[in-house]
Amino acid sequence: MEQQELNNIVEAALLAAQQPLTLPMLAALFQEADEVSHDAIARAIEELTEACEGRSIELVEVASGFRYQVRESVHPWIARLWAERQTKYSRALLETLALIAYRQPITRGEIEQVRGVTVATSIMHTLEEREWIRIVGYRDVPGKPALFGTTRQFLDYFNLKSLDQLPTLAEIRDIADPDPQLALAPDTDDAPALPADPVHHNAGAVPDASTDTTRTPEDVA
Amino acid sequence: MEQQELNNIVEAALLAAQQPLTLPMLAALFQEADEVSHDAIARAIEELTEACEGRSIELVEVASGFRYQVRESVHPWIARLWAERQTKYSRALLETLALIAYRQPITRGEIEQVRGVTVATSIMHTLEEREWIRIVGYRDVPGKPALFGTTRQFLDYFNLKSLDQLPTLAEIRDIADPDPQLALAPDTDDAPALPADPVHHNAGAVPDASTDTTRTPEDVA
Amino acid sequence: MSTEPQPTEAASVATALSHGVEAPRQTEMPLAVVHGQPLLQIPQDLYIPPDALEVILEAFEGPLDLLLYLIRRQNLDILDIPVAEITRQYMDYIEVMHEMRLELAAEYLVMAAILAEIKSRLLLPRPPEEEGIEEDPRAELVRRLQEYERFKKAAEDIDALPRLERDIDVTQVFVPDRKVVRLPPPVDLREMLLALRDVLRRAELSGHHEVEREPLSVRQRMGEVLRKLGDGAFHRFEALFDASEGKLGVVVTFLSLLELAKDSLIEIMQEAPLAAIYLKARAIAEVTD
Repeated sequence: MEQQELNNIVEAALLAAQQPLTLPMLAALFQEADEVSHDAIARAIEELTEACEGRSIELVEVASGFRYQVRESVHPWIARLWAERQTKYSRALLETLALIAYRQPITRGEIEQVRGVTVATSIMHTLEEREWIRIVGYRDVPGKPALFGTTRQFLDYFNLKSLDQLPTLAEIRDIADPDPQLALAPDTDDAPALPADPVHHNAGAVPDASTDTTRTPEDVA
Repeated sequence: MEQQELNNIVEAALLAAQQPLTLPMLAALFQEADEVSHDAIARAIEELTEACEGRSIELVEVASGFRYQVRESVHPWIARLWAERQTKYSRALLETLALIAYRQPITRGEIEQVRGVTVATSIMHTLEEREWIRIVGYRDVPGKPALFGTTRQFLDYFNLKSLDQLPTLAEIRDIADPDPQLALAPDTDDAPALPADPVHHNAGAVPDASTDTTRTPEDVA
Repeated sequence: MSTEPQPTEAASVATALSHGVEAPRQTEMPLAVVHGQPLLQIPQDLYIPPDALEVILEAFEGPLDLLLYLIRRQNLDILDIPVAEITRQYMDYIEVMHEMRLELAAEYLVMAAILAEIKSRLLLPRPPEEEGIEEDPRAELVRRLQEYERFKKAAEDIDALPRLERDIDVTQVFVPDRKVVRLPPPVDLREMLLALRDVLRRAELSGHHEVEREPLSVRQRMGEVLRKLGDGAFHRFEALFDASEGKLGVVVTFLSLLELAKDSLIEIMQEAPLAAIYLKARAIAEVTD
């Protein structure tokens, strides 16, 4: 057997095996007629290892044999294959976000004044981490509290060109409850087709694909 | 992100994922800052497909997305990794599967009518366990029998992208009849035999399909 | 189901058959067609060694399959089946199956009855005026046979498709340190608006702090201006405007400056009449971190 053909088969075997393969295990794939020496297999491993240079997978030897694995450097991307969706945001967070959107620039104290309750630091952190709000300035009062405003990412997420596209406060007062008993129903499915994403709370990035035909990249945005 | 780096990540993701990945699923691996367009991902798939030329693995598209797989030609070697594997299925199972694939949505009773024998419950169980078939609705007749259809896993397993790729169903010839007016079957199939054969021959026994509570065709695709 | 064999029993019967041991006559079989014929003869056109018979019979997927086998084996045209002959052969098989005590599915007997009925209809003379109108009695059977045959073929085709495990293997490379990424939850804009509505209602109830309607683009611009002034330095009034935004953009910026001034967020300075106007944020971050 040609070295190139051998390399191909060894590569395929290592990629298909669910576990590391030793040289004897690899040798066992071939029959006498294949005329494959142990040296040739060792050479295949060597050449395949080299062929991984500049790629995101590598051929490594671990205790139980050789295996292909994903390089550490691309984990941030690959890990998203198994990403999990967090559960929904709290009502407090949504209220805070809405007040910042409509009353910016606004301080945390002012938000608390309208809401009538304190705003947890974690809420502000979450909104900042998601890059939906940012500090736009400081108010010239004792303590110099930060003034918050929304960001371009906020507009992008909700598919808005500018804040003007949000309904006016007067219109908001008229939003009908789907069910008056449940002012903030967990799932307002009958909502007008607003930009927000259609979907999957708690879903992994790659959940049961068989039943899921609606997955779009926005889901993970 | 450079095309080469993108190719690398897509390659690693496809190799690491336990199931085929769609373009949107691949896109979901990247964040906005990565600046990866859908076109670039499609191009990565293209280039990676080409890079498989002359190798023992190939990048193919099946019903639920793209996957790397070992070429059929080297399977004999790779198969030695697994001493024993159940890869044979009985004729009864295959015939039942064929009827569901080509005639979906179909009830068990309708399958039995064509095959002329009862369908063992164990066969239906096996097909459901393998997730090749599933209940897609119920026929609106007494007893509300379940209607079965095939799944994406069925297509994936048989290396198919869609039901269209199933081998063509043989045509039925007409019995020579002295009076063409009273030809044997008024609904004889001289239409090109499409996979999801829409014509019900024993129209008497098969109730009007419009009463089915079936799912949409996409579900079955 | 039908032809599930009882291995040991069937095998012993098969052996008995091959040794030519006479089996008991079937008398309970209600089908006259077969009665009267020497029973134990293995059908003459069965060119199969007797011990293989069991395997063959087991291999039939039902009466349609058996009939198809009989037709195909003799290269007969399915559209023109010699019913009498096929019926005789079919009954022979049924007999053998019975002899071997293979569990005979009811479907096989039903088919025997159907065949017998077709045969009798073909034999009966038809009144001349009905000639040509009556459907060929074989038609329904032929249709079923053809229908079954196409799916039998389809099953073979599916079996021939390359498939996972048997012909194809999928790849699976190792991912060291597979940690789970937690993605932020999706937010529905409507949910946010409903949240705001509820705050507003509460705020109205408690009386203080009326939130009035205003153009949101001004609010947005206020933030943008503040950020520009975030360095704490004086900025020229004109520098805050972007002519490319047009008249409306200029108005929005101007309104935002007025709002900011009213809200004591910026200082506006002019040294002398008609001199340049400068603006500055009233407060900036205490320490840069």
